[in-house]
Amino acid sequence: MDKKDEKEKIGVYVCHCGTNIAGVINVEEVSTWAAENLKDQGVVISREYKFMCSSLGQELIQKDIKELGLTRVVVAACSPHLHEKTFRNACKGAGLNPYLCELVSIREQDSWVHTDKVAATEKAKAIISGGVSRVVYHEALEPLHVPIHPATLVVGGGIAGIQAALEIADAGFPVYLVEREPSIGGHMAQFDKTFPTLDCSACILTPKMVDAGNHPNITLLTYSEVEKVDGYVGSFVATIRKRARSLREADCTGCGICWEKCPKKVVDDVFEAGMGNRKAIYVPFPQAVPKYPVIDRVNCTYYIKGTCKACEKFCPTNCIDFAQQDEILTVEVGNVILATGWDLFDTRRITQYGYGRLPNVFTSLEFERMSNSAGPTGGNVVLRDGKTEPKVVGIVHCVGSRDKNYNEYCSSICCMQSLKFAHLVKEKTGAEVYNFYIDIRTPAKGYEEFYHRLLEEGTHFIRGKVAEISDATRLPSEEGKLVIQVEDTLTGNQLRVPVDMAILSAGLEPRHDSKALAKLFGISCSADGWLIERHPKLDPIATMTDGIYIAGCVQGPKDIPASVAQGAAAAARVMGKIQQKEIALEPVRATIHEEQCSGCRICNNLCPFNAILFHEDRMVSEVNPALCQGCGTCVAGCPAGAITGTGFSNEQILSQINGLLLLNVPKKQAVAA
Amino acid sequence: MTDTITFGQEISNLLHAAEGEPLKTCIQCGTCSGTCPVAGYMDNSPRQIIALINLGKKEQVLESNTFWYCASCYHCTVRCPQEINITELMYALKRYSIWKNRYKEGLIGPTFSEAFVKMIVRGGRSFEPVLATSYIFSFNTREFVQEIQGATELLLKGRLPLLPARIKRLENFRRMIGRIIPMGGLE
Amino acid sequence: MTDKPETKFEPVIIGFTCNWCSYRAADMAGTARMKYAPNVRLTRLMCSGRLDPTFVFKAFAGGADAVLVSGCHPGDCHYINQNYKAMRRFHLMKRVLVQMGIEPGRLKLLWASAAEGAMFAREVNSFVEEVRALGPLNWNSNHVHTADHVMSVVAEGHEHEAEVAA
Amino acid sequence: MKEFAYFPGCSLEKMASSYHMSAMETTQKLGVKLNELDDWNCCGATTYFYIDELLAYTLCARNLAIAEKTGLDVVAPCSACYKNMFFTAAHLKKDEDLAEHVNFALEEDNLHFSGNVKVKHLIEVFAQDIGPDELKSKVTKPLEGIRIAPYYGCQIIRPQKEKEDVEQPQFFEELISAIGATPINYPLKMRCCGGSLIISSRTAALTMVRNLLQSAVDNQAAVIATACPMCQVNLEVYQQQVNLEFGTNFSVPVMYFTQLIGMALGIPNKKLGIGKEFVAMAPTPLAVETAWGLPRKTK
Amino acid sequence: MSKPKFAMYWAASCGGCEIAVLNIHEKILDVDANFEVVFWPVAMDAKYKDVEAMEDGSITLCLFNGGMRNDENEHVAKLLRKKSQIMVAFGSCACEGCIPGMGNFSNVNQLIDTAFTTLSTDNPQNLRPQTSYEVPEGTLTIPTMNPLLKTLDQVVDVDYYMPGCPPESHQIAAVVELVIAALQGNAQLPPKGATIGAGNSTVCDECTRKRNVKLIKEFSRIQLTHPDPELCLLEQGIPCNGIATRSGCNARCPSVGAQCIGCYGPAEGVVDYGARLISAFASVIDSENPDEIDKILDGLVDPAGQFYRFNLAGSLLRGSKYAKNGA
Repeated sequence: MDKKDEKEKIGVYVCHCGTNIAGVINVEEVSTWAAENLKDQGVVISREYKFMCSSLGQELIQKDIKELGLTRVVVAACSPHLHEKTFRNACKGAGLNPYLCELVSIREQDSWVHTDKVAATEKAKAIISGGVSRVVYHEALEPLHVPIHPATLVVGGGIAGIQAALEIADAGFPVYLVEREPSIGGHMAQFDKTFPTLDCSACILTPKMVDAGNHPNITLLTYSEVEKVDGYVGSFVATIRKRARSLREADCTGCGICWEKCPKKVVDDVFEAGMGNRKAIYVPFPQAVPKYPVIDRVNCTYYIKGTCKACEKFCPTNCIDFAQQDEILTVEVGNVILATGWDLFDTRRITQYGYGRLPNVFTSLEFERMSNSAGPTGGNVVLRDGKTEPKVVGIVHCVGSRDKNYNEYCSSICCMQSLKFAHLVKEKTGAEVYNFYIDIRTPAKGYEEFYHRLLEEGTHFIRGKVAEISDATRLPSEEGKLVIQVEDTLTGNQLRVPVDMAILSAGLEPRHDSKALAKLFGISCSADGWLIERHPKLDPIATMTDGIYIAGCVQGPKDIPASVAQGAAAAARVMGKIQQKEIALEPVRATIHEEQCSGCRICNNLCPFNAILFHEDRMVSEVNPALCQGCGTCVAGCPAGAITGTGFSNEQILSQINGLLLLNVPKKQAVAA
Repeated sequence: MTDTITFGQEISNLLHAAEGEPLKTCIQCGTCSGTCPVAGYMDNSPRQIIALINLGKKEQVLESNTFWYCASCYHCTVRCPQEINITELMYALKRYSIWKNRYKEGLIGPTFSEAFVKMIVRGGRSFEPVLATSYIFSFNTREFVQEIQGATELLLKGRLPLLPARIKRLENFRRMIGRIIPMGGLE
Repeated sequence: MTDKPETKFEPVIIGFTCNWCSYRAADMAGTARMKYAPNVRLTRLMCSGRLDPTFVFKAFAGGADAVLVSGCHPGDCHYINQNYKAMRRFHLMKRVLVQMGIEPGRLKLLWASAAEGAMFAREVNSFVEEVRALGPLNWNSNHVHTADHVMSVVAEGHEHEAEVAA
Repeated sequence: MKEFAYFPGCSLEKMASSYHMSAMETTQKLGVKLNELDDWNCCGATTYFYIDELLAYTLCARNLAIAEKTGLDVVAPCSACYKNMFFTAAHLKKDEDLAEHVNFALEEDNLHFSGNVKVKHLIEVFAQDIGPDELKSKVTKPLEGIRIAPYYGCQIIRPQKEKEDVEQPQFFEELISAIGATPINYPLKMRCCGGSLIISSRTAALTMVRNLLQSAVDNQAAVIATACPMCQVNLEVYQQQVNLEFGTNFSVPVMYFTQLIGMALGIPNKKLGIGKEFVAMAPTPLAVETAWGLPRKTK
Repeated sequence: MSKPKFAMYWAASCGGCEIAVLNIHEKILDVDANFEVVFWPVAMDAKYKDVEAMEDGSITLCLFNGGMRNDENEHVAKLLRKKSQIMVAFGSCACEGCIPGMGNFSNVNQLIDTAFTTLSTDNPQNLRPQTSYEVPEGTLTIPTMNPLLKTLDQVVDVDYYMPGCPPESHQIAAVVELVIAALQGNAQLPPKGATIGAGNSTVCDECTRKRNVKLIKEFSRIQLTHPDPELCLLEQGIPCNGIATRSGCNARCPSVGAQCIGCYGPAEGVVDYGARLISAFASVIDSENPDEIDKILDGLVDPAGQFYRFNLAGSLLRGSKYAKNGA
């Protein structure tokens, strides 16, 4: 690579890291080598020190910057992921632009992974040579500043979304809470009791729903979906379709006469999990927020046949509006929280468990509705005939979870859910209950105690994954029952357990459309379909896209307390952002040089963040720096070489390759190439 | 560079289509045993066999009748949540046991298998009457009588061959087998 | 050929890693003190999508015996799906390298997540061995007669044309 | 006219000759040509895989290589033969090393297998290549009123090949409906008949046969239909021994599905090999009802 | 005052560049009016020794076309460099190797074998040319082939680059005008090392075809399809090099329905022309499945030929600047 005209003054600092580096690499030799051989590159000083990251080490660099007038700094120490910020700040403190400092790793990638001291020392020289060659082409950069809009978009009105919305609204910032269903509440609204304390789910959830519905800072958009998202952290613009409820909300009192009078019954496979009916005009459940019903146009007689209008006839406030159109809203927000929750694993997929074929096999959600006193059976646990109480009930754990044929992951809530079911069955019917489990996982507060309580209650626990549930009876005692076939793995016995009712504790799955959601918001989702967090341990709330956060089961299976905690945490992160009023972004960005751009449009769809805009009038493309995440794919893809990427420019990388191959070193000194 | 190879590795090496050591991923859930139609007759259930292999209990495994009872129905295999091919494992154990010439006494499986293999090597096709001699003498009297009765009836209905079938290019066929195993080993 | 042990060929390999997964896999190998061959020198890019074929060609032209390209697993890219673009370029690059007389075994694509330090170390070791077996890069003596290949394809194309015309 | 290479397998030579006869007759009637493979050898059954895997693959590969020469897909009527050949073809295609070993041996018979043969079970020819609709259109004597238990057995379905339903497949039922009979739903249709355990572990196998017969009878099956010679022998020939062993009184005819299809196509019984059964099937549906009565519980 | 001196030379090239110069029509008279042509082997008789006799720097403008295939080419290049004030690498061969540069896919022996042993050659004694041969009259010599063809700037210092195979006549006319104006003090010459007679962008800049976001499911060869005359060729799967090729030709090929093959070479600042195309073509393949990607790539019959038809001698992998054993 051609050298630049003006020579830079470069300082090289080699860290011992105690013996972490110096134990394998001859640090003194490396330092001297750099001073001698990288002179032509502009190295004017090369030092080694015990701990470069210590305040003394940093002062050493700062002193040289001031006294020797260094224009570039290369530190050879640990991974940039650990101390890049440290050394950049040190340079900044001495008046050197922080981006003119390069940290190269001779610890994680050299001394810690090699044993041959000579080879490791030579490799360290090459790494430093690469860093020096690269740093010559560094540019002084300034972080980008973007203002933050104070409003927040929360997608999903389950417990996680409600919690997040309330926290932010209570802090005084506006929130748009978007929910696909006619009411907020999510899955939690379907439950009867919640483990391990067995509080009534409605009793603890309803007040929060009402708060969210009445909050002056929360704009509730139910029966609505986000269709498009543009913009970037600080100023997103979301396009929301508010589906027609077919009534004027302003006039509706939620009196309920319309759904009483509606002649059309529909099987409710959302809220009632197919266990009960609703009308064509309906609220999903009595405590729904908002209280207004919707007309389900697919099933409404009027929309099918053109006549009926019973609801309109009886409505006391005359609010029914059959001609109502969907509304398209655009809202501007600074941050987004995604809390769209989960879908239940389709138990029909495991044919040997007989769901859908054998009537008395139930899913967990069906059982939730059945045991709910507001549910289709009035809270009675009965067989599919609607009246017979079971005498023996089998609860199958891990249905669709921990199984490579379906989902490999543990759904994490099923053990506790199954224990809860076992308790409820016993309490309501006195039946014998068998739990078939692979492992009992009760890792949170109060959970193990709940398990002990169940053991004391006399529930049977059989360790073995159920092989099949069938109606193939063999013995008189099995007559008319379902036979659960399983190995009791603790004794090695083959068991055939006859039961009246089997409950499949089905796992949680990502929403069927989670991949579309991820695409819509420009974030990543795993192969399973769970959205990917920025860091699995240290940042489970944020995503790789600035300004977009995730909470609750959209990130992975979790229980109510964890969902609430994540909702609140996401809110805290958003509020922190809003308070900053503006944010600084890393200046690693792509830029298109307009005079070189031919408008060929190769780059246009290389950007998953839609940061590249094509101007039809001028026939050139342009990068929006606030949307650009700095991956550099367009830089590599531009056939005209018209795109440059700051921080990782072609010159920097090509020059670093030269350095790594020691092509910048006088020939006789080139080592072990 | 490991000098010693564990029993689990030995068995894994015999699993032709698998990669790595699939048995290590067993979570001992018991689906295989619960599914197995013959598990009730086995002294160790398939799940227990996997546990024993993972523990390195070679003797106990070889003393077990489990794999000789496997009917190759593959029901466990299609249901295993860890996608372990348990049926192939049973095959592997049979092979291992025959190679080591170690199996539980009183089993018909091993002798029957060897007789079958020899028969094919000789003629290229299966011939039931010869085969019968490999096992019928180990039956108890009642079973023996039943088997002979059944065979007689089959013969009367024209369903038993009287002469062994042979393929045409038998010489080529034998040389072909010779390239896999030296003939002396089996003849 | 009599190779003395002390003259064992030590290949120089340039590696390109992405900032989020594969570089962190290398970090992870370090933190866990896993040992691997010192022949690979890494360059960090923000994403494997940044990988410009120029970099690879530059490394070969500058004397590297092999090039390692590493990124997040497909589906796990921190920039959504940019690693797929790297994969596509990798496939085309490989074809061009062969025509340029460079053995395809000198360019390796490795998907590594931040947790796969051990895998990273293992793969580096096996790659170094593979390259060692190939020997030093000396592509001027490896002229491939691409003409033959191309002519045969062209001939095929003409036959096809004839069919279309008929 | 569809054409296949046909690998009958050892059983069909004598023990299951009626399967062979009915297969040839029915396919011919339905416009499918089966060309018996030249000089085929035993597929090795399950037994070979017990002793030497490589040898087992070689045996199957020899047949596959012979089939490959004909350029036709190969059809096996026996489930074990089918499974062995299907997976041999799949493994050899995937594993070059294995293919090299096997082809080295095949050289002795001037053969080479390059992986270009698709292996089908005979019943797949009926279910997929002919199809129930086509079959239905050719039926002249529908078996109306006969309740047939489709018995899938093991190795047609298992192990899983792609992502097909291995627990509740329906194609056998569809074929039975196509010939005008009533397919019955019984829980053990996918369960094992015991296979070669009938020799090596007699009690276990007889119990399995007993359970299967019981399940079919409990669901009022007049006939059990099979697609495998091994299953047929275990379920039919060993019925007497089951009765002796367990004190039961089973007398259920077990027919090859091709025989039943042949009856519906109006092919004379003799050509279908009917008459070699241990338990004869009644000549008319009415007779089925009276001869065995419904339901027929034992014990 | 005598007229400024003009020279033009052809090294490894086809002569098309000379024709392009003559093709500037009446402007050629301006050349004659303003310059004294001292050396132009195609147009007039001249001897090397005449050039050798000239004073260093006495030629004002030298248009040098052709690549450095043998030692004679190099010798003349060095000679003319010494004698010329302005040395222009004229045409694709001098700039980046062009078609003769494709010889760099093979080594010298392979090239000679191809030339002397293929079916179309009548060579029953299997003779090969020798660089020197003794005859009674003395030693006969012919130039020695270079292991790799080099571009002009790999041998001598070049002042300006003028790309194209051949350079477009309207561009040549413009350059001639500019040089004349500069000599008369009416214009300024561009900085040394600049590319002259071409645009700053790529062919797409001058192409009038409609273009959209690109997603390629299949590459096809132009003779096998009927491309839409209005739409970008690359979008239709036709491997058009226009996206990466320097503008200046007025999109001559795409405008008549043929794909750009890249004779104007890389855009400003590009290190390796082929790499740009590899990256761009591959980036817009519409598949995430490795097998499917391979299938799509099968449509590119000869990728290296596609990407390096003109640039091989200037490329990273087959340019003698980089090839270790090349020079």
